[in-house]
Amino acid sequence: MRALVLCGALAAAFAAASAHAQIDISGEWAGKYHEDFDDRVPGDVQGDFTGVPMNDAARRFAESWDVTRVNLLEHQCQPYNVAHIFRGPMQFRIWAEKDPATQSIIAYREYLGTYQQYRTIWMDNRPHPPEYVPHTNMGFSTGEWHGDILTVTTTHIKKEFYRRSGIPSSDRTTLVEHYIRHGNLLSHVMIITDPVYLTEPYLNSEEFVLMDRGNQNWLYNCEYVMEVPMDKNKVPYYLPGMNPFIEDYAKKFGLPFEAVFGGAPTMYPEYQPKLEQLMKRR
Amino acid sequence: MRANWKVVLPTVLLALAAAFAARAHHSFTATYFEDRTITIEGKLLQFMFRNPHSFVHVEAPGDDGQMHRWAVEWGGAGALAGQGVTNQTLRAGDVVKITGNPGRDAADYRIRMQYLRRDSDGFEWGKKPGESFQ
Amino acid sequence: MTRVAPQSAPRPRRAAAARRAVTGLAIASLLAASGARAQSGSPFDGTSPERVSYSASDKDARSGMDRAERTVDGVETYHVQGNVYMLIGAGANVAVQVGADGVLVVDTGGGAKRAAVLAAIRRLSSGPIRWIVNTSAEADHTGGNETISQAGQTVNGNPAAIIAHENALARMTDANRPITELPLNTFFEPSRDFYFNGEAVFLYHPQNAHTDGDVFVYFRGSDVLVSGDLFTTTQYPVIRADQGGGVDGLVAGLNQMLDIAVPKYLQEGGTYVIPGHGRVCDEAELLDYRDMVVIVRDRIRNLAAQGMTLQQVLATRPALDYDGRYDSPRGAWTSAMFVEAIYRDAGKTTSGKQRAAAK
Amino acid sequence: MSAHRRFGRRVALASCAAVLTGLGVQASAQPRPPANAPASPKAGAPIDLTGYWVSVVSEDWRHRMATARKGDYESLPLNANGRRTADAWNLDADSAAGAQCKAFGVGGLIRQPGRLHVTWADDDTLRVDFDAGTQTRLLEFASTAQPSGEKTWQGFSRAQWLRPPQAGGGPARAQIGNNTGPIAPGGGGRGQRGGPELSPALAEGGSLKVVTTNFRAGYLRKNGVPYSESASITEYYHRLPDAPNGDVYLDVVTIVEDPEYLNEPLYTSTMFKREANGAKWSPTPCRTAPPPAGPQAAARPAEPLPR
Repeated sequence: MRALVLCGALAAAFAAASAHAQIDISGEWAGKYHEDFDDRVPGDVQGDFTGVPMNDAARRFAESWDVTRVNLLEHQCQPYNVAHIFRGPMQFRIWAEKDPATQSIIAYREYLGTYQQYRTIWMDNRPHPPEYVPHTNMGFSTGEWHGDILTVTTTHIKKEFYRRSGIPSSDRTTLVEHYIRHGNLLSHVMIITDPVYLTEPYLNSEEFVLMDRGNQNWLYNCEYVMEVPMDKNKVPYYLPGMNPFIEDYAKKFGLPFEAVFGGAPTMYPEYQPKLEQLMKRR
Repeated sequence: MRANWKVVLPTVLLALAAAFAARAHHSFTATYFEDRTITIEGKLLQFMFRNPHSFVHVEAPGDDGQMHRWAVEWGGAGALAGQGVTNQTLRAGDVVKITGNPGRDAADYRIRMQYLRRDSDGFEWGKKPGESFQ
Repeated sequence: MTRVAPQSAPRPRRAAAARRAVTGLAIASLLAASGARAQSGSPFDGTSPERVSYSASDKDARSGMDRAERTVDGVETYHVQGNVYMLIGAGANVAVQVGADGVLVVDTGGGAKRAAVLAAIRRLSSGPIRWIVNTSAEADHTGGNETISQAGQTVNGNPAAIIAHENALARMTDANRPITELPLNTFFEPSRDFYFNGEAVFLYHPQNAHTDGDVFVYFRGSDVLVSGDLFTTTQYPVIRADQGGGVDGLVAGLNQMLDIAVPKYLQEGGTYVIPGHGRVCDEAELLDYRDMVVIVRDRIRNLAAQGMTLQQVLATRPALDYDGRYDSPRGAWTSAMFVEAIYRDAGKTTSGKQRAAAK
Repeated sequence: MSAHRRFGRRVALASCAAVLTGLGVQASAQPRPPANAPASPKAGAPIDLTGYWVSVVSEDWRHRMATARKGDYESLPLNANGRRTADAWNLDADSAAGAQCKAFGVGGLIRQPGRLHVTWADDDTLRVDFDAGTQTRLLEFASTAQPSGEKTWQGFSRAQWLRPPQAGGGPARAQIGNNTGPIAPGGGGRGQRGGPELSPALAEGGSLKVVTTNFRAGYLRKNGVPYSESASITEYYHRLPDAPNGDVYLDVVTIVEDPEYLNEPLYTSTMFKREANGAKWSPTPCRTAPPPAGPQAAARPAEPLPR
């Protein structure tokens, strides 16, 4: 009996030792939300700007942002763009398009359940298109493997937001993603550069787990209606300094608005003593 | 308008329904005063059973005494379907009483649905004013 | 703008766009919208995994030309949609509609590249150039008028007819432009339409927008808008007060284009817009631009109403959130010039119709 | 031992050998280190993690840069016991009890804003110093290293390099989509008929897996959200391909499984940026700044996944 136990232990160890070789990223993946849940899923009060290296232009845009703008006919069905959509409630499917002659992977395809978005990640070294072609929510993506890390570079992305709190992204955003699989866990890292609204790269990382029993939550349709009666040409906004809700998040969690709105300097350890001093003064 | 202002704790159930029905359309918490409720009663003009969120338009008086077209935001079609609501649950002309969170801009005359009752057949949805699931 | 939800019928004038929008609600249409457009004529058109083409190429799906073949002396051709192409690199963008009836050209670029523009048109079609439309009197939109017109021919044997709003003709006449460059087929009413190459072509005149002689064009069958300088992706809108331009008219024109544009799926695809300068866009980008102009205009008017001088207004950087995208400090139209144009426009009276449309 | 039992034991051992042989065959089909694999984990490291790394706090900011109010356990899949324990947090009591380092233990330290200094203590031990709380972790590659009996804040960490498949061992799997085994460029055995030219990039890099045990109970977050001694903590260290602007990033994925306090495994990923030197290295004692004044937060608990 002891021999069988020993055998089981050895077998388990053997299996574990050889389990790391998996690099097929195909499958259906569901997001975990163990970081920034309130911002990523239900949404919190207005004014969460924490951890985003926003510049003064982004601050001005956010100051003017009125959440009711998303009720406009033309805005209400606008999807998250590719640099943002992985931060929302999300499940997605990845599969490979292979050349039947060589079995080379020409492209990875992604279907993102949120807003029913499709992506193509070209693996055949084709160049990115010229600037003058239309930009899309999912942009134009090319990928390459670095060992077991799939690195994807995306350009031609439409303007959207980094946060629903009104931190804008521009159509000059470049997204670099890294896909890393360990067993049934897929780590997804996003490094976002945006010369229009960010002072330095904005880093996000999310975890996805392989869906073991599927899910019907794949469809999303949006029908345009006049949700809230208003002049169809109205553009809801706040004049600078007139947004009554911009400090709601800071007030709710007892944080100094200066820190919440502070951008890149507040994202590094050396800011902690200053933050503690600011909080003492409150 | 018969408005009874009171503090109501956000409920986990409705927050959850909102969360996954919303699919990132916007943040309810940023759009409505979730710590306040308001009640209106009037004739249903339009029921938009759709995504990203359903809307009910009701003709009811505002606090200025004038009749207004109130926009009441409800769950997404998928989330409501899971709760037994269909596109035929409400019809134009129904007289309904609705309690919910008022929009942050009073001029929008909008409400986040928390409770709906149709006296004609006793149909109810959500939690009664003051009721909490916590 | 009119949206097509199952419970609402489109207005007749927009029936064609409405049908496309309904179709666009299908996932297959979504794929075409989100996949094909950013891939520069890629054979993998993204319409479905089963229709993958495995060769990497930037051949244009319609013309079959690769990028080098689509480039003449720095002027590049891009197939936008349907019968409509965009020529880039000749100054202002040039739109070319080709078909059985011949060629229609919207704007002709600056004079320096007129030969290249003609050569690029000829690579698209050997048919007769029948019509030229000028979206304004601007030299970088009309510099090739003579070359393109003379290379063309109307059905009665004259050089290709140049159409513009009558105010544009007046501006060009005042500028002593040669008669061979002048748009002699003018109109003064709010819109003009005709049928060419199998589709209706609408010319709209927004009053007092970029200038007082603007026209934007809508190809209804191809579902392509050509905005002229009411909309660009390279700079703030140029408002020429000295030529009858005004910010309220500009906003009204942008709103009018938004009324026409219909996205295919979730604010993507559907109606495409060729801007006066810059890249091809759809309604979502036109919308952001409209929002920007309204927000900046209202900030400046609010400051002006408080009695601030122009210098005081400029010091507040009222367009700060958009300067990183649209300011061109070394260009011909800077953020400060845009702010000044709106500031000086603040007291201008506009027609009630324009005020209503510009709200 | 009876003949019957001896026979049974022989059968068992024979079966075991067969199973292990089978596994061995299967394992041999998995990519192996190259034939000239260096002898030591240090010399054979597939990625260089040494140097100074600074945390970039772009996620969970209010929980990491600041100390959130008691009861604010946003995002965490706490069970009732976990919430009850977090609700009972008392910073002053921790200080009085000399337990200031509970928020700097292995379960929460990686989330503390700070800098890492990674060096090789010897050929088999990667040393990670944290200036936050002045903590040190030793990541042991040698199978001979064993935990001491005493539980510590950082516990005992067993490290393992995860290498990408090597040339001849199947890097083309990623490129040609065949994940069942290696393939030879231009044709080869195992019934396969060749493949595309292989990119050397397919053999680049790798990652580090660390499993930590034998640690003291501590806090997942500064505001007293607990993890227990019986938790299982697994980490993956990913040095990401250099960014176009030359930045080098480290992504540390942490999986905490703790049935005592969590409903499901807790997944976090923490980003660091490489620094040229230790100029900003600033060791600090275990200390947690007080949370903001005000009522205990009524934070929404983490919801179940949309699955």
